[in-house]
Amino acid sequence: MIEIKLSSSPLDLQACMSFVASPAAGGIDIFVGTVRNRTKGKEVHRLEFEAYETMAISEMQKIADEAIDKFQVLKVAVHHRTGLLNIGEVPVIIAVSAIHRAAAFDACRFIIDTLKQTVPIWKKEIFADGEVWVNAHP
Amino acid sequence: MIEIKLSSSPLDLQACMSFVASPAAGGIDIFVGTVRNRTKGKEVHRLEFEAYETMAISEMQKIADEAIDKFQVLKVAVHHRTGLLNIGEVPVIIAVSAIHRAAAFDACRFIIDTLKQTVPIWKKEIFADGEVWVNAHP
Amino acid sequence: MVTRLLIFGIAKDIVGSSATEIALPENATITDLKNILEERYPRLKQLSTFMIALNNQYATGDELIKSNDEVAIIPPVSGG
Amino acid sequence: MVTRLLIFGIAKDIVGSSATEIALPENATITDLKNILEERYPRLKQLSTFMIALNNQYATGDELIKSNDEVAIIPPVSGG
Repeated sequence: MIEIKLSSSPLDLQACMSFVASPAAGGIDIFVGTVRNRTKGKEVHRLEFEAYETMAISEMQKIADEAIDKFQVLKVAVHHRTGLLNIGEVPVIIAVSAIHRAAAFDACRFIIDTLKQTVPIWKKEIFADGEVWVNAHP
Repeated sequence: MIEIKLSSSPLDLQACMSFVASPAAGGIDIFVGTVRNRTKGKEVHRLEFEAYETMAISEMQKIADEAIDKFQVLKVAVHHRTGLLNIGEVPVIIAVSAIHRAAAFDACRFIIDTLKQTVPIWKKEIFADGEVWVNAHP
Repeated sequence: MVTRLLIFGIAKDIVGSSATEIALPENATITDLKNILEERYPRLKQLSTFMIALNNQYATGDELIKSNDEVAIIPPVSGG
Repeated sequence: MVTRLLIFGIAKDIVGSSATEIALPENATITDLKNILEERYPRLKQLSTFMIALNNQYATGDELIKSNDEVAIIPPVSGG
């Protein structure tokens, strides 16, 4: 079972946990991305996330499907936020339940690593003196 | 910064997340142990956790200290529950924040793996037809 | 054939719009579209990479573009 | 010397109590205590392992036990 969500409202940790909970699960791993106040030694003021919404949802679904094929996991929730986020706010939550904890850790890590490579979402870092689209240039 | 808690009341996921949150953090990994309904093919009714409380707390503190020494992590919360737990309830939550996510995953996994080996807490599985202390016999 | 193009992230800044229409020859492929875009917006060539999505799927290059397809410029992603 | 012993998990079922007092010779070590316990409660030898904690720390064997020490039997742990 998979739940994918793309939302401009704050993400809900407890909702992710509740979705993946299962009487068959021995462990749940949850990754929570948070907006960091510095990047490459420079102070960040906030981030802006833009998504190609329909495709971002279908790519997140593909990754969750692949995680369920690849690892012995029960349920997966992937929630991603869009819009302007301040320091400490949460752009992404990934929750995975499994019978045994190793699979939950492996799948959660696979999902966040793959999401950052393939899902059409873009992050702009906003500094005191300008803005930069992350990863855009070599 | 480290928060260790041993409690006979339900654990609080949001409290663990809030403790480790930091403006310097780019990612948080949270492991949530849950009581599974089966073990070795047999239906489990509930679990009972007993702790040598003072030593359990000092051993959890040691593991958290070691995680902070070993990995590039910012804050660690380790909350463990005692007493009777039903299927789906949460015996343990470990939350770790880090500048970069890889360290959060590595440290969280290290803490739960080590906790299961060294912390003086004991789990009794309660079946329809009897009870077994987990790991007691070869 | 005129195709509607969605544009995201830094590509939106380069093209100056989040959607535009582009005239393509019949039987144009994704590679043809990329060439036309790079010619018209040379700054696209300075990006680490840029991909084209055809109907919400990453395209490899040989796919033909049809009139009602949804085509999008995907600059390097950075979600999460 | 009489030492107070805390007992947990399956060891509690074997000894039949969660705390007991045990008479030890002067200068008894952890190893001496383990031997006395195994003789008195042979089912302890059937456990995968059992450790002794001395003042909330795992003991290795050679430590001397003093009168006010807190000593505990630690059967195989299974927290988490």
